[in-house]
Amino acid sequence: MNYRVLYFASLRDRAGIDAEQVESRAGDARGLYAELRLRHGFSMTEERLRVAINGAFAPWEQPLHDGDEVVFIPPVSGG
Amino acid sequence: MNYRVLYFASLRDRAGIDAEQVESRAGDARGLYAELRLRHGFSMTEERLRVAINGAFAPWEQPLHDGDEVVFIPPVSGG
Amino acid sequence: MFRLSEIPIDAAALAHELADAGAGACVTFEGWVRDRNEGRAVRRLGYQAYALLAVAEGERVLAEARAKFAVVDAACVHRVGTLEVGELAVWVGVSAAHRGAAFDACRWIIDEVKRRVPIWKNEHYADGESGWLHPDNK
Amino acid sequence: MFRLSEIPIDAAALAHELADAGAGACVTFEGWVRDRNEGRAVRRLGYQAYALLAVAEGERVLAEARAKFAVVDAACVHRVGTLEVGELAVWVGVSAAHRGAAFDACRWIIDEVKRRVPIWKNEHYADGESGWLHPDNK
Repeated sequence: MNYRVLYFASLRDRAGIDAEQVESRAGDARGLYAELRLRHGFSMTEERLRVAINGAFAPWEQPLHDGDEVVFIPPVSGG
Repeated sequence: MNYRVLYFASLRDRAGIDAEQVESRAGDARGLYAELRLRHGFSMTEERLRVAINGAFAPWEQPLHDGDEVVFIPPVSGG
Repeated sequence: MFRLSEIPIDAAALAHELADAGAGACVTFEGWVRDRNEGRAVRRLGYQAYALLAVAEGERVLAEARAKFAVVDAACVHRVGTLEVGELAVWVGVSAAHRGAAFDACRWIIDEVKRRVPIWKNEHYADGESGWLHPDNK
Repeated sequence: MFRLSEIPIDAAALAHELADAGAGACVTFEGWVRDRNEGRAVRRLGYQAYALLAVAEGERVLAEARAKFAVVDAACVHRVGTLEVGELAVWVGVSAAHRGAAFDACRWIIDEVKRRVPIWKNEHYADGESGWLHPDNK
């Protein structure tokens, strides 16, 4: 399936891109992040991230659909 | 002795004046207020007032000197 | 800095004066004239102050706040005279390195100003009556 | 109202929008860029946001505050982009009938915004280094 993935903060710096289209067999965000960690060398573990799917927080195991926008949210530091 | 007395809020309304020179034999604010209560018909008891002498809070029994400025401070309601 | 003001308070200018490169937080309190108090419709307020002592006691409150909380700066301005509904009656501003101290100090200052500083409020009601508030009346 | 802003925040205009004849108190929090953090000299900050979710989550925080505290209105604006030392990074304002609720709600909102809303801070240090803050790193 094809997903759109956005990157922010240290993940963006590490990936070197703001966003990408990802062709993947992963059916949920957990599988997708495992793939992307390998590809981009992210050091951040899943436990430190939240997931957003199509602009809303979602559980890691929520099934992904073709065309979904997936964002891995590192610990926030606004304010 | 001669004192200058300033009035504020409900005491000012009751006395009908902002300030007055008072000729009195009272040697402290307690005696002075007792006189002025009678003269102006103040209903407020001493327990509800604080005293200021020459611009600073002072105890009721602090000796007064000729020319002192004495103010009886009703419960405040700023803010 | 504690001041009494006979003219409208410029809150933005006051907050600006609290700025400091080491301050990461600024908390302000504004007291606005409400259209009612304890169920009665209020038209306007009159504030009277014993200015000499109000400024001295207000400065004392600010100095105590600076000693008690880790703040960078603190200020308060209180209106006197006649105020309409919606007008800014009192402004308190506190800057600090961190927000906890700024919130704590700001709240403490307005509580102490209301409790200690010789300023009195005269409420003018919609029915034409008016009355000075002397809070421990009750 | 929760907004992200790429241009300087006009705090006075925002406070004005909270006005209401039934509001007797307005508490604001301003987060300013400090010249140091944890002992390191800071030159400037960069804020990045996942805008779609930041606005949704920010609005959720404000709605929860309105349900939890007796407030009249509440708003928050957060800067994104590059900010110099002294600039206003985040503004929270709450109006309420009484000051207790205004203080409590304002503090709760800034705590929740910092904890939940997807906005990230990149600190640029005087020594030329920079780094994203991901607070539970520690």
